[in-house]
Amino acid sequence: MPRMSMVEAIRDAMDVMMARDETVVVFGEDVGYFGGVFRCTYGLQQKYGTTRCFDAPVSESGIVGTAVGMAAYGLRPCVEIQFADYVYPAYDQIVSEAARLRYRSNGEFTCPLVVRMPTGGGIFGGQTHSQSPEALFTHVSGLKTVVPSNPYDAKGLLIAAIEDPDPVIFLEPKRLYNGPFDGHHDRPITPWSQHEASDVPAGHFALPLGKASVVRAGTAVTVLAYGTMVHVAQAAAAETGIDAEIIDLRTLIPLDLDTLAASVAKTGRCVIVHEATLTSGFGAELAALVQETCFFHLEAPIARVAGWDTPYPHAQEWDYFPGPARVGRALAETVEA
Amino acid sequence: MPRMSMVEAIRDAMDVMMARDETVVVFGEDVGYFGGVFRCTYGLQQKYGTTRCFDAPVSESGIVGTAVGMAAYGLRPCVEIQFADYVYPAYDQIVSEAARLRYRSNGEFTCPLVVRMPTGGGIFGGQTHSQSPEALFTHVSGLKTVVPSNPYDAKGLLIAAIEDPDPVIFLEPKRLYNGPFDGHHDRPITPWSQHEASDVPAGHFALPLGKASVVRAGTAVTVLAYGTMVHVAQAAAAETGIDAEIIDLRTLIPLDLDTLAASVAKTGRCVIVHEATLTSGFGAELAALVQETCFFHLEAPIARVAGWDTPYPHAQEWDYFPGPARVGRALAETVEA
Amino acid sequence: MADIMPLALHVPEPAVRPGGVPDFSSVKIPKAGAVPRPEVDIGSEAIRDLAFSIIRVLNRNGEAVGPWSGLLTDDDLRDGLRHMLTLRTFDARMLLSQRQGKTSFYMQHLGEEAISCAFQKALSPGDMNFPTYRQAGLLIASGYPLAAMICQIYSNIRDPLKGRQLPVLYSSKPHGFFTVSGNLATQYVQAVGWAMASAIRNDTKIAAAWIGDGSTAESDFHAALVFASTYKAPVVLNIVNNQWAISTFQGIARGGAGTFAARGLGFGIPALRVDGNDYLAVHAVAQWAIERARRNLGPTLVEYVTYRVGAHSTSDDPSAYRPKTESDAWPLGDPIIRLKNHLILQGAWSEERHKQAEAEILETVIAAQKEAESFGTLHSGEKPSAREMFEGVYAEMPPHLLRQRQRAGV
Amino acid sequence: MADIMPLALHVPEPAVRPGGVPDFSSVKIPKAGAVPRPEVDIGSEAIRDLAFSIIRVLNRNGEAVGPWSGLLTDDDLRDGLRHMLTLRTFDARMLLSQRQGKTSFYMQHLGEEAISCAFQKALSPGDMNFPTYRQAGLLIASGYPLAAMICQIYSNIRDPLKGRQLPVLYSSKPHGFFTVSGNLATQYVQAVGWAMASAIRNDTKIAAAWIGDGSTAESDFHAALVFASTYKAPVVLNIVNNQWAISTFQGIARGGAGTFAARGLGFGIPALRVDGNDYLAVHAVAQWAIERARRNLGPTLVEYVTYRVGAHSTSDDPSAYRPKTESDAWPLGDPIIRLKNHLILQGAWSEERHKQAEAEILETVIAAQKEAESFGTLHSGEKPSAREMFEGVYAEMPPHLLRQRQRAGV
Ligand SMILES: Cc1ncc(C[n+]2csc(CCOP(=O)(O)OP(=O)(O)O)c2C)c(N)n1
Ligand SMILES: Cc1ncc(C[n+]2csc(CCOP(=O)(O)OP(=O)(O)O)c2C)c(N)n1
Ligand SMILES: [Mg+2]
Ligand SMILES: [Mg+2]
Repeated sequence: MPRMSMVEAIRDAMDVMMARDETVVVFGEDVGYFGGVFRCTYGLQQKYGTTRCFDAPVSESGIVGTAVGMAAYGLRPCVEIQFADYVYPAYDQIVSEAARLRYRSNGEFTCPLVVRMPTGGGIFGGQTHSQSPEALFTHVSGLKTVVPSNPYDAKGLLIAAIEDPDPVIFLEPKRLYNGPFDGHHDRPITPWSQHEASDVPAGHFALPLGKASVVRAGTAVTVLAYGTMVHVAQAAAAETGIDAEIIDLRTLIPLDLDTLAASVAKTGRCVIVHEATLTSGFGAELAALVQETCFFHLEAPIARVAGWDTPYPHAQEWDYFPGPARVGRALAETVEA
Repeated sequence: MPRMSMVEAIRDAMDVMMARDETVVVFGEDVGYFGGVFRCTYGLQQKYGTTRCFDAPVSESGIVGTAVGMAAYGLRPCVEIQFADYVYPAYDQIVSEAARLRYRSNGEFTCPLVVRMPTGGGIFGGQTHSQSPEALFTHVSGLKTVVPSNPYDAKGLLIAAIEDPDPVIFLEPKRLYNGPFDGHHDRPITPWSQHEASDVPAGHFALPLGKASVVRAGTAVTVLAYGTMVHVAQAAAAETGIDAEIIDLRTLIPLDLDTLAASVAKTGRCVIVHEATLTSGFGAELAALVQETCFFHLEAPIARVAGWDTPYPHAQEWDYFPGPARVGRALAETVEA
Repeated sequence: MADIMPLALHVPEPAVRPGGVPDFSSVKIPKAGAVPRPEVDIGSEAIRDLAFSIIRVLNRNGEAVGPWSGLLTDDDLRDGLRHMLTLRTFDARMLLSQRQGKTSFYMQHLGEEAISCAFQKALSPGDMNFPTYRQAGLLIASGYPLAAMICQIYSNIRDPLKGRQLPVLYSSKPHGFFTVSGNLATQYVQAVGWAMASAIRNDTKIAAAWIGDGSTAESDFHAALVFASTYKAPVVLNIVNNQWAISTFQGIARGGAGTFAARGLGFGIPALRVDGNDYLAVHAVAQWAIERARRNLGPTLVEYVTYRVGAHSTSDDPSAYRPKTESDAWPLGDPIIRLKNHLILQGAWSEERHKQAEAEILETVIAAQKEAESFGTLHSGEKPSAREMFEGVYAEMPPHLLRQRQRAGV
Repeated sequence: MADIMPLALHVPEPAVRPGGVPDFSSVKIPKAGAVPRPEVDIGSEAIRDLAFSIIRVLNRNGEAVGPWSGLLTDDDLRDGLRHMLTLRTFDARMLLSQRQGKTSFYMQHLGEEAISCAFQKALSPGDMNFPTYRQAGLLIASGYPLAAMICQIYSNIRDPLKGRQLPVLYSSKPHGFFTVSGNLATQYVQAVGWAMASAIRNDTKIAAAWIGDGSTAESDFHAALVFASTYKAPVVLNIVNNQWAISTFQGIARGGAGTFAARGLGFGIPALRVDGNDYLAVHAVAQWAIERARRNLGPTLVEYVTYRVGAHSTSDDPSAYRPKTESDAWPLGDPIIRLKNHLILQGAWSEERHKQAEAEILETVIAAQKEAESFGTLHSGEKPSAREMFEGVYAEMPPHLLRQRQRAGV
């Protein structure tokens, strides 16, 4: 199997789908000639022409708004929002339109749309290049929300997202684009090629939306994580020596509650980790569900480790980021509680 | 004290503040000459002139965007979004701008802005006149979110919101505008005048943001509710005969966690009720906080009763609405668990 | 700086308010036939004036005159008249239904019937409208069953939208009628996207976007114009200027521009204004714009000058914000009477036939209503089930919704 | 329909790409002095042409000519030259600093220095700019300390913004410089609101909004024009057309309109285009627009025609999407050289004085940099504390943030 970085896996997913399905179109700010500021669409315009892959005006509402119309026509647009921090101008089109076309038209019009966007911090991007807005989508009925943590998943999930008949929000942890990242920002960067998840099948392959993956089996505590935090949680487990069972959610909606519940029923303890601000983050929903489903198995309060309830600061990036030390402390406290 | 409906109390709050403080301005769609589609601003233009209270173009982003600029200048704009369902075009201005001016300018520029909007269903308004988007604001650092449940609170909290130095999202349950509503849509409507909370002090009076109120003391289970659901919960308690302690949150952010925790520590059980869709609703945050804070007191899983994860339907309004029967069932299950 | 005068905020006000005498003297109305009809491949700059004038075909005497006339046969026009009469009758019955509690809400077209009816006549099968709530004429003129419309309005068991959507927010893909949103302006840009898709696929279908005067202030209006202008999308961008947005007069949305059509010129999009109460003019301009789109010449902006004679919706009472007699003073007349007079003048119609047509149409509408009512109204008869409420959120129901449906016991 | 040709999507492309020969022959440049200077109370329709021309003062020989000339003294101009030189030197040093790892990110102004420097000169104390990330000249020309700017860029312990904000997103209320947002276009409409507030309070202060060519596509641009047009807000709406939005050429945002200034005409807002590389022209047009605002005559739209000579930011490499020599071919020249030549021609400057000024400025910038560095850089020295991170989210810290700060142990 070819070795791929996350950027390459994402690009390959679009490439495969554009080759297979003429209705797949890709556009967004700087995604055409240049190939995207993170180079995720590099080469696609050259290969498929300017009417399949093109530069859009700097208008997120226009990008998603036209994409909704295209999807209703019968295309499968896969659009890029340059940073998740800039999705808000398109929020109305996503919430009021993309998510509801099928429902309100009783299936006459549908919206097979993918909105890709780089998410998360860790690149000194300050408050407008670091946000993790997933909870703003998980609250909206009609949307699916996906957050891959490695190249293998990224390709399989993006292909599934493009093939999905409904709108999918596809959040790409930008700090993972070119290598896994466990939160140790002071250590040298490792490229994906040294990670087993960079073994990505060539050609078409899809992973089902709604299936979590157990990335580390364990008995002491269940860790629920997604995106960058999957790697941070692994580091925290290794460093604390706590036998954590780490679950990579992969898709938040639909959620693989069965896998989560089975694990917590086994361990009796649960730590939830995400980079988004704590309050009303997706961790709140996870905590609510876990206590509801596993109440009589729980031996300790469910802990949440998350970004603080402040904008993402520039200088204090690593004070903000929920790194292995903070996760490790929560693991220890939860195991000891 | 004068008797006021919720509409009158809200209008009076603006009237009092406009009279006291020349920097208070009020605008929005149809709020000027006509006085708002729910008549909350009726008479203010006549009293304070067209430069203090005026009609805005149908542009929610423009209304909030200009209001942010006005607030930065030194005014205290109190703007109306005609329905909470239409706030999404303004979401970027609220999240990226209003909520962050103070932080990113280190206090050089601030945003004392109130965004009022009618929220919730129960008026056969279908999917675009019924939504409860509070969780989309509680996730955003820098915002305060208020949901009054009666005229007394509405006036006191709106005055506090206008006087607050930071942006406040003020959600007005439209089904409560002209009378309390306990979910029994098949019974005759009662006006506010028969309810003690319509005794509203004349003139200036403010209630602190961040203080919940115990609207019914009880020992069997704690119910956390806000807005319309406070009345529904009271009906459910009365009808089931369950001795519930019902807490009206009044403000979601800042949250009065102490009052909540003290109650749950006492009752050992908790039911959370809101009208917004369940998943990632504010109930998730409440459940997460309560289990974290009161874990060793809890005798049963925390239950959530909420709108289903669908758009708000028209014909099936009362199947969707979490009425007293559904709340009562959750109370019974939680008490028996 | 000492000699600087203090600033003052300018807040536009309509010429008259309740109690005043209606005054439309500021609305400049050119003679019918006076505005030239350019070739469809002309540039926007060359026809700037058309954004500041009003294209009219029917003159005061009921004659069809000038370069925009002569496109429709008498049969076509009788069709058009029937469509408009049907829409007006339908509106009247549905308003009554709402007052009788058979539904929660209704929105009428009174005075604006020509616009959607005549526009639809110029479209081809496969084309797609992205309408607002005030373009039911598109459905009626394309033969959509009245009974189905009423079932939607009643949210009854035969409602094609399963009771999920607010009354009048219809959807019919086969009739080229996109599912109407309750959110203003969102669909304007979707129409542009749909048209771009048609161009991407080398199709021949075109799209038509619809918006009200008030809603042009929404930001999605801008996105639509930007994308339409940049990619030369095959779309007709319609603005129905009926002078009011609920209680807010058009001057609040329009600001300092003379007209709404002028907005298009800032994007190099050819922009025309047309008498919205003149069936022939609306059709002629629609045809011109549609031909431009079809020939891949790009978007056209069309402003229909009309007047909302009725209330905004059944929740509204216009006497609170405008003189009751303002609609009588509206200088462009009534679209039905004008077309009727024209046909009579042509010898293609008569008062008698008109009365007969009115009676027939009323019968048809009543029959449709009866049919619909046999399937129930909002508060009576069988309703779309609570089970339906959980369907269609996704193509396939995800586990969490299944659990909720189970919990609901349906 | 059989004879209907299939549609095709039009996707605008720049004239040349890497490997091609730069070609600006399509940019029509009128002679300096050729465009008339109307009275400030003129209507937008009467000066339509100004939205399609380019106002220029400095001609090829370095002479200041025509009706827009003659507003500034030699002292003023030498000030202006110094501001532009300072900005250019500052940029060069900060680019270097970024490469040396002293900060994470930087954005330069190369080629665009005249715009912000000359505009600021026309403002009065108390007026408020709502800038983008490429208007540091507003700060420099208003005397903001360079060391404070560098402390912000370094996010060090003396950063006035406490390390919270991305480099170059400065804020200074006393210098009339609104806290810059990382989100494009959001502040354009805030400027209109600020100006409306000034008018509501019968103040005399005006606002200036700033946006790039690419960002005019954002929806907030529309909201700004709608509100400015409706309420005649005392605001100058500036568009800096530097031909590029990261890798995207201006044709994608502009679409079928000839110019960005044309957008204003759709709103009845007077719109002017000006040579953005001509300090005198920029200042003259700014003064005209500011006077309009100050005299309560309403908004003015100004398009500055310029070229982004450098990369978009330190994260960008323009050679991937445009010819490396494109900036050399840009027909409007370099703003610093043009003003320098003019001053020399006037006898108010010399090559020698210029060299000396350059040296002095370099020294000043280096001194400021040294001062800033004594308080640390992004990765060295003391940093704004984690405690600071929790401050200022609200005026008063609510309980949940207090708990979090406690948890963080800071
Ligand atoms: C985004 C949004 N904001 C506000 C509303 C409430 N609203 C419904 S209709 C209307 C006025 C629209 O006026 P106009 O565009 O002129 O259309 P008309 O009703 O005259 O046909 C308003 C403000 C809405 N439906 N959606
Ligand atoms: C809402 C939003 N979308 C996208 C971006 C990313 N972005 C930053 S600068 C830029 C290009 C802006 O170009 P232009 O407006 O021409 O300004 P210039 O950089 O040329 O000065 C883009 C797309 C952003 N910052 N905000
Ligand atoms: Mg209207
Ligand atoms: Mg640019």
